[in-house]
Amino acid sequence: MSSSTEFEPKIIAFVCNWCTYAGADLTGTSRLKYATNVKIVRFPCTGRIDFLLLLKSFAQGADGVIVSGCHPNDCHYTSGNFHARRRWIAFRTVLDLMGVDIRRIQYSWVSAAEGSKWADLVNNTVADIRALGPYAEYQKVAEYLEKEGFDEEA
Amino acid sequence: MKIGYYPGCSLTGSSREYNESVVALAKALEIELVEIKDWNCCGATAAHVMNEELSLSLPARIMAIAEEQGLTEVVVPCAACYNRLKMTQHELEDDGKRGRVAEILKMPYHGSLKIINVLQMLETYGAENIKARVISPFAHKVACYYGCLLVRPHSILQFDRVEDPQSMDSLIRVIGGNSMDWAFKTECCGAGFSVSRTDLVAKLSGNILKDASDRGAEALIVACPMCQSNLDMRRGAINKTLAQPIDIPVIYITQAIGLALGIGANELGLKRHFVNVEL
Amino acid sequence: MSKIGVFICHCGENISATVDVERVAREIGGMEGVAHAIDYKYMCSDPGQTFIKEAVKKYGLDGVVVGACSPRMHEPTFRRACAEAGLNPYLCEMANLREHCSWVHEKSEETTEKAIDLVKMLVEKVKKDKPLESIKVPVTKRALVIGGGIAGIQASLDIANTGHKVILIERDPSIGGHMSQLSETFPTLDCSQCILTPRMVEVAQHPNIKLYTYAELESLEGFIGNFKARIRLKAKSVNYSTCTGCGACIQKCPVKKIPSEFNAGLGTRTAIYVPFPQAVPNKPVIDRVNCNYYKRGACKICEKTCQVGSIEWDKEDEIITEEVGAVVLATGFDVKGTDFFPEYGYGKYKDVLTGLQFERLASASGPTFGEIRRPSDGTIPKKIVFIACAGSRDPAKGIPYCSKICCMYTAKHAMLYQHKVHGGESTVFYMDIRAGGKNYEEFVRRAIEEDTVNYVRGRVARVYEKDGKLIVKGVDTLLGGQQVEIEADMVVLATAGVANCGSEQLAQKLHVSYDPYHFFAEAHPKLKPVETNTAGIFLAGACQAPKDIPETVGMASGAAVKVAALFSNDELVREPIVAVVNRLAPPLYSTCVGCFMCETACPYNAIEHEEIKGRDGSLIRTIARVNEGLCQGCGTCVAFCRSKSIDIQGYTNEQVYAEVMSLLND
Amino acid sequence: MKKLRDRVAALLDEGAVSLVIGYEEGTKRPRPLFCRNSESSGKLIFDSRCFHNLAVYVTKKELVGKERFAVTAPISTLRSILQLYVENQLSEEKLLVLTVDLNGELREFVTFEEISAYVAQFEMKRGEREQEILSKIEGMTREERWKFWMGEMSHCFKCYACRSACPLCYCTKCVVEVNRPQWINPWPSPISNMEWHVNRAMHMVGRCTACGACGDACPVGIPIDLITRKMMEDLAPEFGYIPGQPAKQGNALSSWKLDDREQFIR
Repeated sequence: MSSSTEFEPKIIAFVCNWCTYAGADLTGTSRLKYATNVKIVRFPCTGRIDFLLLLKSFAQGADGVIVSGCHPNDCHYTSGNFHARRRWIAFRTVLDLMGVDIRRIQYSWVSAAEGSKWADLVNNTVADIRALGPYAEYQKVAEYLEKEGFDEEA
Repeated sequence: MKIGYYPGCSLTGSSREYNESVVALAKALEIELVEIKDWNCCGATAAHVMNEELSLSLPARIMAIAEEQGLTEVVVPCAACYNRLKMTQHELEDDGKRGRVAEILKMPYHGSLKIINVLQMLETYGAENIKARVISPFAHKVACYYGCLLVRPHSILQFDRVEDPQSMDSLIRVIGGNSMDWAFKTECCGAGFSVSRTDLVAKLSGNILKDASDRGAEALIVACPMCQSNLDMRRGAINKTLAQPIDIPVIYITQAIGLALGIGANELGLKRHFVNVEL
Repeated sequence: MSKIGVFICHCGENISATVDVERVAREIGGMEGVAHAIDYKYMCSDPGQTFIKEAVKKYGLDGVVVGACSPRMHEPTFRRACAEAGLNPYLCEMANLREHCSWVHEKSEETTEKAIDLVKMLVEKVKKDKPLESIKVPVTKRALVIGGGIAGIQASLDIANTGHKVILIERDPSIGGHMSQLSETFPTLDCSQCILTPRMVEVAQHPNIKLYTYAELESLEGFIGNFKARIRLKAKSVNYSTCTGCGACIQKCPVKKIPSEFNAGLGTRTAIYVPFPQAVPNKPVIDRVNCNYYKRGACKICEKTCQVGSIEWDKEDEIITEEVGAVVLATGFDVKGTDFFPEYGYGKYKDVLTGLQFERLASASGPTFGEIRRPSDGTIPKKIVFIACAGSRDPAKGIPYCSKICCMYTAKHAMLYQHKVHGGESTVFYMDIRAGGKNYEEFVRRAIEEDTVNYVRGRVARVYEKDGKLIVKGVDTLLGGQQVEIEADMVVLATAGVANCGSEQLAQKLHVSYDPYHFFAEAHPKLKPVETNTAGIFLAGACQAPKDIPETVGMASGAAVKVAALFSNDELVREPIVAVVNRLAPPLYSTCVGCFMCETACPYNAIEHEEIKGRDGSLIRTIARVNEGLCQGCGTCVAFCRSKSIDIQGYTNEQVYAEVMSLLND
Repeated sequence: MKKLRDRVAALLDEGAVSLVIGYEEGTKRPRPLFCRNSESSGKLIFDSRCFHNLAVYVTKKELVGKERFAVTAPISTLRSILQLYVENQLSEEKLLVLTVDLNGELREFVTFEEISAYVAQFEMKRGEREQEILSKIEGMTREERWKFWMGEMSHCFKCYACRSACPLCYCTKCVVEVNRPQWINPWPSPISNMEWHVNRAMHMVGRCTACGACGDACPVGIPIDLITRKMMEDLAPEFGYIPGQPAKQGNALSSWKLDDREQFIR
């Protein structure tokens, strides 16, 4: 799809099974095309998504993360998405304080009927992350063990 | 007991008697009215029909200078000014509008001022000592007419009941009067059409007066200069539309209470009415 | 070393068109832990499933990954196939190569690599999967129906007729609900009492139904199949076993001026009373608020009159406990009073009535024995005005919804009025006529054409009283907005149907969600109208939203069948996707430190306090325990727990961690 | 001070409490004192230098045993005790709280409400050290903040002194000790240090009372107490709690509001 020289971001999507996963299924059944950079991990609910997984994704080389679930009041478990939303408000504050690039984490509500919204979300996120480029500053620090030392002024 | 006082153009112009009765009554009730210095016109209905910024800036300036002069609470006897000030206070809770008005006024506007109408003032500060000071009970069967601006829009003014208000009725009962239950308490009197469509005012005010006099009212009690002028000054035009003319007088609540407290008719401005008052 | 079988499906060519399935199978075959990897045209077909079964037996597989369509489609199919081959079904996972890969990407190198990654992700997950057994929960085969209106009656009868026991509790002294207050019912005008009372008697005499009237739910604990309901039997002060229902006490009771709730405040009743003649049970109750004895300790005339000595002065409220497996909520609705409307006089005009009050006037057992008379002076109104949409469809009054039944009963009222008062003139002010049911539109047309009811399309701005007449100021929008003023003798408001008072407290007792108007919330507006989000609790009738009798009865039977299905097997089988708090050997017992923040997070109250006691009975620690019946498996507590002491089967921390790691470090 | 000592001596003699945790004069500055008999109560001191958080001992079963015990608590300890009550770690029968208020009066508290009312008078303000460093950090761009923290984090060698100093870190087994899966890598690489401190901050959302114990405890002087303090200040308006005054209803993270801010969600 894109020329091999251009930077291809690696993006992980953490989605909830009842809404966004089903929305992605609908994108499939309606044969809408979107970028191949995004791989989906299924969770019962956005409430189940642990913030440590996001940290681990960046540490393991992800350039961007999508977190998506049911719209407020749609949650199959009535309040999973509300808990998740509150967790992400806190998480973004802590990450921003530490200087992590929170633009690389894209949050969204995608219902089981919004197949096209899922395709747009993926394409826009891939375009945004491609513009931001690889998350080198995080990954370089992550490969600390392989390389000898960590130069202060990198 | 000190309260800020905003008379507005009517009370210093066409409805001087309302101003005189408010001042006289306040003195009798030991309530010191501190008139806001250098107050300006509230814009009334004219402004908010023509230009929103003007309709917000005029009342905002009144409240801003009142805050500056250290007042925390202002009584606004005229229903139209009371309505404009309360509505502006509500509108300026929106930061965007507040910013624009602050630029225009070039002075700080906090919006913390407490705006009350004459009935609220009498209820909160006067109720007990009115009862104590009644010399000659106001033993008349009267119809209390509230008009529109005193009670509407209810969601913002939060004053009394919107369709069947009782605050004036209870004040009349406190001074020994008999305020009757009737159906036109908040029906329109024709308001601003007084000049452009006097026929309309005659018809609408006529209905009000007819219902009141059919039920045996000896007088109409009001708390808004606009209603008073339509029901009183336009009485000639009204009587032309009716089978028999109606000659019951239209007086302010402050005048009625003033009479009960023994204040002289002249001091209350009772001589200024078109339909003369023999109560 | 795990032995995983991987089966890549072509799905005809839905997958193979853009994904090189052979290469996927080949590369995954080389993965560590994968013992067998093939691709086949139709994995979900019979031969496809047979491949899986044979491979499980032949290679002794301990995990299966099927790369095909969405797991939401065929996960149950492949899990059943593995179970038949002797492999625990929860060791079988699906990789979504169709909806999430082949259908949404062009044929390219990246698409195949993405497919490989997706399968690898699930292979890593299967390595961490554990065999799980579905949860068996015993079912108490007895149902609790709350509310004795037509909805509760119908549900109770249907459940009882499937041979299961039912406990029906009703807050008022008699069952019957609002339907018993109606005169005739639309669209057939048959008398409401005649079609309802036989059902009420059937309920009282049904061997499977235990009826408690004058009773309210005190609390409900437990979970689907295992509820424990505590019911408060309010003291009736009359011993129903000895009372014969002769009614002598009612005649003699000196307190006669209490406004009758049954007659919507029009008629009066005595302190010891039976709400209406056809009441079931047809025995009186003493209203302790108004009875002279309870107020001033005097009187006791009813005790003297009663030949069988059934009066029990000091009877206290009684709390009984019933074990039930399912609950049907049928608590019905209420109508707004006339005092809700400032523009129609705040309820101070006697001749401005609600629809329910008009029903009582029109009803033969009503205070005026069926004659339409003005409550103020008892004369027959010559001119009557009906105002539709009084409160309903009015966002300013906080009731934006349509109450659905008022158009129909207003037409019925107008028709009844024209039949009962010859030469009477009736006017209906309406916005839109909503007569969507069977024979409904024809019924309204008949009212307009045959019974000459004058329908005026417009709102009524004010009603006020003058010289004994009610002046109705309205408008006729079809005549160019011309003002209409009618001097009427009576005005009937078709007031809004609202939730019954106390519905919010009841919903909180049952942990059932409710909407902003305090109607109970159904699990899904289209596909689960009779269920709630709380498993085992069902809805019937107007407690869910205003509705007419046909819909209520249909919904009640629907709820009954849901209960019957629940009771059809002895045990309830549930997916084992539930949370579990870890257990360790003493002295630690668990890493859970008992902060119970998970308890506040759980929407299903599935977290319980478990007290760990030493041999000498002293309390060592209080830790969390998950009630697997209540837990619905959302996992919010798992991601929340700071010490990672709670995990969810099927999406354990290890499994999701493995998935994320496999996707990234290639 | 004298009133405090007499009261403690009396409490110990009557056997009302089996232990009183307080401060005694240390070599350079006050250090914790555990009086189990009235003689040792003579060494008790309580002045403005005693601000280190004693609440960290309150949850240690092996130290306080099963009997009732008391603690002399400055404001930092009182706040932590309130949070521990909210998290069901303390019971009002087991703990007696003593303190000396602003005008030198000896005060005793038992219930959560009493302590809460007393703590409400104290507003949580930044000291100059906090103000100076935080204002520097607040002025930085994101990249500078990243460099600043990565520089700081490179000093951390995972001694977990911060964890053992914090009264709210009372888990029997911490998430860093979980190795299936290994959430946070145990070796002290900058990224795993950063993961550890982000995780610590997330575990402190709505709980931290900014007593500064973790910052004091850090042997290499990383200003880690500022991470949780800044987080608490930023999130207070979001979640509607007052930093330093724990409320009875659940944790900020385990509850939610319908109108939580969400314009960052597409």
